[in-house]
Amino acid sequence: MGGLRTEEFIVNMGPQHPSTHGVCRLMLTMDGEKVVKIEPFIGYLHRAIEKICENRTYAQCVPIIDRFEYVTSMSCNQVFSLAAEKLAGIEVPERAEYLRVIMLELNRIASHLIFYGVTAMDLGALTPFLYGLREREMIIDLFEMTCGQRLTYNYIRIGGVSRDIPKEFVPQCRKAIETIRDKLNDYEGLLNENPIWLVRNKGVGYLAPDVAIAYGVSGPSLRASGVKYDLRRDDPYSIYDRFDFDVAVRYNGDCYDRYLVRLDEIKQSIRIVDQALDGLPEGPIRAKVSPNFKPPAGEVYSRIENSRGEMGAYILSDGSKKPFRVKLRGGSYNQLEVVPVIGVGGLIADLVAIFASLDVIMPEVDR
Amino acid sequence: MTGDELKDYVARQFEGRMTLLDTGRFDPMYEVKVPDLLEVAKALRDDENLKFDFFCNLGGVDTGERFEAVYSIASTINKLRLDFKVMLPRDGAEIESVQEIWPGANWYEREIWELFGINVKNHGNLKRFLLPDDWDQGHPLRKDWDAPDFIRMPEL
Amino acid sequence: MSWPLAIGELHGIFRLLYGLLKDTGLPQPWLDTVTYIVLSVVVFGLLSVIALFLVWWERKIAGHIQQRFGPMRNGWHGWYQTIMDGLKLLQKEDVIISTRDKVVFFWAPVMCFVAAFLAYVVIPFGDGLIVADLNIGILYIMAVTTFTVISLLMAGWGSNNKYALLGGMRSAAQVVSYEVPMVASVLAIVVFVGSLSMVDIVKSQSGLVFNWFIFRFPFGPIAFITYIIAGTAEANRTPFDIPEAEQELVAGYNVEYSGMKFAMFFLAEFINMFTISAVAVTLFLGGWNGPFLPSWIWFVIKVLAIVLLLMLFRWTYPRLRVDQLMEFAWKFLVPVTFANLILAAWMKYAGWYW
Amino acid sequence: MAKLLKDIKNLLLGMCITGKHLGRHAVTIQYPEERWTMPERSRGIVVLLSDKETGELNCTGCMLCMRACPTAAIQIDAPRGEDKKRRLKLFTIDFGICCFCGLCEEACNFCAIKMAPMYEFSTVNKDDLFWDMKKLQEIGRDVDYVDTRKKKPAAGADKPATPPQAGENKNPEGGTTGEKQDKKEGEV
Repeated sequence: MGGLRTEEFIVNMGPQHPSTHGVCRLMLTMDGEKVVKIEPFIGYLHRAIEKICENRTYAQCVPIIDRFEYVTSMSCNQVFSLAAEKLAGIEVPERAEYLRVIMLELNRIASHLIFYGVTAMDLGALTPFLYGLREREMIIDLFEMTCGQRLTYNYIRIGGVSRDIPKEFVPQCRKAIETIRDKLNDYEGLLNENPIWLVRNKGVGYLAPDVAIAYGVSGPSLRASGVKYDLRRDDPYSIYDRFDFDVAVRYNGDCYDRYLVRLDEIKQSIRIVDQALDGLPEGPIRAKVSPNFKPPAGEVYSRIENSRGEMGAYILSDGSKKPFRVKLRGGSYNQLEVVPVIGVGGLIADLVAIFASLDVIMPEVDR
Repeated sequence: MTGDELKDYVARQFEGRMTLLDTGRFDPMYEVKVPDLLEVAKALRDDENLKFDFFCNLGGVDTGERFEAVYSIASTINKLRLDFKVMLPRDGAEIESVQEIWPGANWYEREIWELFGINVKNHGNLKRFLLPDDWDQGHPLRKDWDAPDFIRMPEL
Repeated sequence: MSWPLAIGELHGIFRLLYGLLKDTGLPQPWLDTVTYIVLSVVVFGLLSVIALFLVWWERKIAGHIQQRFGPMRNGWHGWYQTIMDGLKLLQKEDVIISTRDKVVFFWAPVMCFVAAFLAYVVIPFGDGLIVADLNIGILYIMAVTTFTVISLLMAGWGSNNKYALLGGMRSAAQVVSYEVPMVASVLAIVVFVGSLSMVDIVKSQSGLVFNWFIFRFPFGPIAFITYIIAGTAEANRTPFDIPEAEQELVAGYNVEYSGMKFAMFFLAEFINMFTISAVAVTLFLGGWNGPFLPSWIWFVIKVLAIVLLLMLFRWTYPRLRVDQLMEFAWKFLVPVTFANLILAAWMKYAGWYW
Repeated sequence: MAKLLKDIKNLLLGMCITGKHLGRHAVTIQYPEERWTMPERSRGIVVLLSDKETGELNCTGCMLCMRACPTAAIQIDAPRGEDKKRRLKLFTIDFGICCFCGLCEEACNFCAIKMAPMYEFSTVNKDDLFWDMKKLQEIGRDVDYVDTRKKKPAAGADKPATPPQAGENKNPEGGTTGEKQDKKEGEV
């Protein structure tokens, strides 16, 4: 007797599935509840940003690239502006650099708050999502007060920032980060030591450091595997080398550590914002850059530390007012690539946890 | 290692195989010949003083006369970064897959295969990726690409 | 058991009803039948209202926990929101997939709905407010609540959808597993009372608060906690809602159901929750016992307190994984409840109780 | 056993946190009845501003916003009249493709176009998102703004009408428009 005949079957997780953070389709070959093979299909959100940028001027590219990774679109602004400034040799004024750092870090906090909520929601706890968004709202209000938009800011421009902060910004910002620091206790109390949260996350989705590096996983997901690699520290851009902060790092490489690293990063970002607010100098906020400026021919790849890993922009200029080629790199791209590697062998519920903990968002993958 | 030291070191170690291009004024940009690609990539990763173990980016470029594949790599150990590119003829462009060196290159290679039509040898999974499964309108990131419903930005 | 057994013990409004009917001069068998039909309709109506109320209440509780309002539009704080939702679902197109298993697909929600109501035959809503005081009351409840799993399995199979099938299989595994600790924790009380009748169980807890089984240390609280955990699993609620885990299986067994069929599943879920709470109150919290207020008010207050607890569970905790769920049932709950059962039996034998 | 107690403690802690929030007031608002006060810089719809005294449009038809727009949502037609002055004939914005980046507002040197903190303009018909000059002006009347134009009645109005290039439809090169832009930037 050969025993019971069993059969593997294929489940399409997505394109419309509550836990694929957008429209990603994972074709799962399943043996009962166990995932045997994962094949991601992407491109449902492909908006051809790179092609669009090829016939826009540099200034017009910035709002388009906002849509590249809309959860932290300050970073998108920053990475493109950095590349363009490097190309054209533009000096950014001091005050603008400080404002950029404040905005980038606030946006990182906002993004990690979304991560906190979404991860909890993917694992079935619905309340943390609302708590995370409640605090994020304060940050978004700050952005709206400064640049007028809540999601796609178009704030960091080539040569500086678009507008100076209003005068009520600083007190309100201090209040917001104070509140978030306070509420972190609630977040941690809700999930950190919760036994259900622990069994769902501890030891799930182990990502070895060498695998992580080989697959190009970056950012918090890499640091959770014990690799202390943070571009803010290791390849400093803007003025990050002036601030005192620790690179959050954890060593187990499982979903739980990826979650903790992001909570730690919120604390570090709060420190940076605090210091930047203290040291905010007076002065101009934007270098003189014509909207139709023509950088000299050349090519440059700039990269920054985004909340989802390394975000990079490659610009090839041929000396005209439009970039000849723009290539964007997002952290989620590589993190989605590694899902089939570490998700195989677990249950479908583990896959959801892994997907959530890597903090993949689809617009960044599909561009 | 600072930028200049890196330049010197690469010039010494990879003489003849990597030539510095003048477009790389900001970050050193090297050219690697197509046949040397795998060998150079392996050397870059394994060299004790470089250890480029992190694959940042791979982007294709269509300059009109030729294709280029631009690789950006970094080292998480020595905190270095380097760009190099491969120049390819416009007809029958083909590169070796660097997946065995940096597995993360997989999707980037799929992307340039799909969007530029640069063939990738030994890739193993060249399937439709960002574009719809039934796409038959060529390679959209080529400069001469056009489609009936492609609306260009009006020239003002 | 003679057929009109319960009638003789009727109290309150039911006795009044019986008296009214008796005056019409109907022959005895007809009289019984009519009484039971009227009673069923009353209980059915009552429970539908309760289910609608619970849906609204859950949404309000969820809203307030999450610092939002919840339903606010229809009436005072949206009190008739659920009724409007029900009307909306009634109007909706009943989407039926062509590859379904016709019979199974149709009967699954009906079965689920009916199974949810069956338990209320023996639930004592108050002193004398019971449809039929069966002498096997609690056994009957355990038996009929398990019907739900058949309906979920039917829904999963009939939908011809992999997510639904996975959900159905999960629910079967889960409910069957959690039945064991649930029965074992209930048995601890039954051993103590020496009767399966719900009324007897409540009556044995009359008097002071300390007579409630939850306070009869040590077996009472353990049995209560294990019963609540198993009951949460039985009612498919977070943290044990893996059959319909929306982030994994989209909606599990009811993924292909729409319109009124979905509403039936949905309401049945809330009625199940009420059943679990009502049984918990009857067994552990002294049922209708309480001073000053009428008995049924005490019953409702206690049940709502338990329901509130279940809601807090749902809006606080993440979901367990399917294997961890099984592990928890078999490796933790079953040993604990059986040890508790032995403890209860021994205490009863030795007479160490008050 | 210690682990069990710790787990129970942490489970109860979670319940305490959610229970604590149960009694608090909601942080959300009931939208159509209560409204958020939008910050003054908020980038909502694009409106055309009118002169506070004369009530005429400030727009001179210089087309800077049209050139700045990254999605080509703005369409302007302002042919030159007999006196070489541009007469604004057509000004439409397609809100279906507008990306609300605010570049048009920054490009404008004449306080003619502004992103107002208004946001309720959804329609069921896609064609209704195509707003013409009249509608834009109508909505723009209520919008408050700081007039930063140079108060030189005749010269100020003339200046935009005669761009430095003599050619009619030739693009102003980056340099010239850039200088104007830079002056404005400098003032901020």
